[in-house]
Amino acid sequence: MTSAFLFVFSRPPHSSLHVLEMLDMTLTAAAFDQNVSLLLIDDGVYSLRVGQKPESRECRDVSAIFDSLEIYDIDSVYVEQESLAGRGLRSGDLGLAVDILPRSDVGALMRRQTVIVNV
Amino acid sequence: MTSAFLFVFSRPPHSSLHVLEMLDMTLTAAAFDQNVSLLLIDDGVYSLRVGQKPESRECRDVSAIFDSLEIYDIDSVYVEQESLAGRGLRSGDLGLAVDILPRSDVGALMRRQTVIVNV
Amino acid sequence: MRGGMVFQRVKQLKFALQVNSAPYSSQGSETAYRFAKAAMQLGHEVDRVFFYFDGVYNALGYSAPPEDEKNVVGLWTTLAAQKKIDLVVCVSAVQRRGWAHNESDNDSLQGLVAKGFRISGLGQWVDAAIKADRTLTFGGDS
Amino acid sequence: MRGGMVFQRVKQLKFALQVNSAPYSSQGSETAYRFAKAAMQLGHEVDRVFFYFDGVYNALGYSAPPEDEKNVVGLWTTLAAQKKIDLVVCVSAVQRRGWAHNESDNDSLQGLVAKGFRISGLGQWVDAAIKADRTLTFGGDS
Amino acid sequence: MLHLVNFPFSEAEAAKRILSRMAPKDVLLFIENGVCAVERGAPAACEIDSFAEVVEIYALLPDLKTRGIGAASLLQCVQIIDYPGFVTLAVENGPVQSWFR
Amino acid sequence: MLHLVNFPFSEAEAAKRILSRMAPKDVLLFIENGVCAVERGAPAACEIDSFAEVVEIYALLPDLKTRGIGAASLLQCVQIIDYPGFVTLAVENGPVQSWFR
Repeated sequence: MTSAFLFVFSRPPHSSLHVLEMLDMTLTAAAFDQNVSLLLIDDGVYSLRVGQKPESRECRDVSAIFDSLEIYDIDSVYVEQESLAGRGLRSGDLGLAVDILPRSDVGALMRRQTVIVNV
Repeated sequence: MTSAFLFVFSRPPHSSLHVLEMLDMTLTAAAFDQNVSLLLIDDGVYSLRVGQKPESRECRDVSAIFDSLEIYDIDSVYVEQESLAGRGLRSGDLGLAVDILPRSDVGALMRRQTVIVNV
Repeated sequence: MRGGMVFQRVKQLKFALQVNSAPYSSQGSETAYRFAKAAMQLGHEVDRVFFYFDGVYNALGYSAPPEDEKNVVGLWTTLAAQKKIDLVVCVSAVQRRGWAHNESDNDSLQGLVAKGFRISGLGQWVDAAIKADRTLTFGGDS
Repeated sequence: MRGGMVFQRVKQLKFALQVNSAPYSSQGSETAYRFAKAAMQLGHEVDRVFFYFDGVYNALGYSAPPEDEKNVVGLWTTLAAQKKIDLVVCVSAVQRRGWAHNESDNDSLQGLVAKGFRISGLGQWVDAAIKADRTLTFGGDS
Repeated sequence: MLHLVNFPFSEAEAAKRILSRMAPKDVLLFIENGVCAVERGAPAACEIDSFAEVVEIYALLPDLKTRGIGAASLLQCVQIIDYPGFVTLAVENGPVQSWFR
Repeated sequence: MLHLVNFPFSEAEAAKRILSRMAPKDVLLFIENGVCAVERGAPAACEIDSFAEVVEIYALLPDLKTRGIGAASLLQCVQIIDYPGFVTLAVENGPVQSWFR
């Protein structure tokens, strides 16, 4: 069976295991050959920012895991336009090719899913 | 030695042990004969609301503990005016006699303390 | 005729639940428990509850709080004894939080968790989510 | 003259710290650790760190996470071995979270906590806060 | 689909940000501390009221009771349900999305 | 006195609510995820900038580095300090108050 999984990243990285453990769920769902998408909103958009130096606080570099999403056949990484713009960031500041989505389309994206995870 | 302790209640009650454990700290400081004040701001103002029925979710009734503050010689219970008004509440909705304080006076109150606890 | 009732109960769904917050800093675990109980009473199935993120603290090394305090974990243990429900605690989340990394096999980690829970991997969550009609996530900060 | 240095170091303060969040859902424990280390390096005293609310999970039943993961609790254990610093875990917060309520004496509860920490009551926090020039609180959600 | 909100909005802007992500005919259920959001006079009461034309709005009864919030003090657009009602909303409105603070 | 903020403001209103509780000549230090708040373009950047006349504003260097935030992208009113600087701020500005989300 194939279901549509959407993983919603809404928290900033680095202060907790939230992002790392969300990525673990994401990759596990992908390993089960499910249709997997990611949506980054609010402070979750900081996860994809270039130039992060996690080694300066001895924690895991999550950007390497984001980079590996392609290999796992992840369908799409969506970033909410308003969340990005509202933080002074542009798609060029992100270390990954993403689909920019206006806030007004988020509802429709969610309706297409079977499973939505936020934390 | 006597220090001025201010306990800042900013979270809503009932979903966690935050309020109960803050009250434990408060009463312990009072038992050490310190100058103890409480300040309720933001969702913390809900803690004093009359008519709460914690027994409906089998958790401890914190309002009984608030009621006992007098016995422990707690100096003052301050409630921020804007936090109360912004939630449609008036001092009559609270189960305790409190000092209503405008937001612009919070800074001065804090400056008079030695120890400030928020969680 | 009794057979007629089957048609009235057509919408019997399978639920998968996830609990992501520690037992006493959020109401999430308790809400999930009450949802599970209500769903089963209405004739739905709740196959599995997966404990992840700080939700693993719901099962770790637990005995029981003093008698006048509420006991969220005890609710789960009791439910697991009464109903067919699979309470799974994520092994990698447990290990990341520093619990017994030397004992790499799940059998020995099993000794760390409260009665009614079992230790297993994220695959168990994906499996439950795929088979379920609805997956719900509980937790968050208060 | 060496005596002169005393006057330049007049502002040597006593700190009390409090950690109120679980080790892997907030950066609070790590920030407190780094603050304590920096304060001691500057010649200040950090007498006591009090672990309260979900901060008690920093010390409970801990072994160590896998080697490629960060180990916040290990930092505290190491610090306690190197410096004179009192790491106190609140007994009532521990018991409310369901840990070993049958063992009411602190000595037996002591077996539950990681190396370098000790179990005691809220009085230890008030005592430290009274004696300290500055009390800082770390935690919160991320 | 069903949206769950478990925290009270502290600002109107926070409510707008989350409510704007819901689609017409979605269902919104306030649970846990979230039930404080649907009182008259709450920080984002007006925003919630104005979204009631787009989404159906519910609040969970046991959580209202615990917090001393009577039906009379709720926004008119809010319907009160119990846990069986919560389950039924989830049955009839998939998928389910939780929003946290 | 010294105020610590460990989360980024998601809305201008949230910043106003907390900043209004500070007194003139107080000191404000952003730590942990809070350092995201003092970037140009952050949700409450304007509010923070306007409060810089009232309070001194700092951000903690290691937390900036971890998050990939360079000095060039910070608000002009923000001074960068390291952990010894954090300790010194606490020494020179008692009491210390932490603000959480």
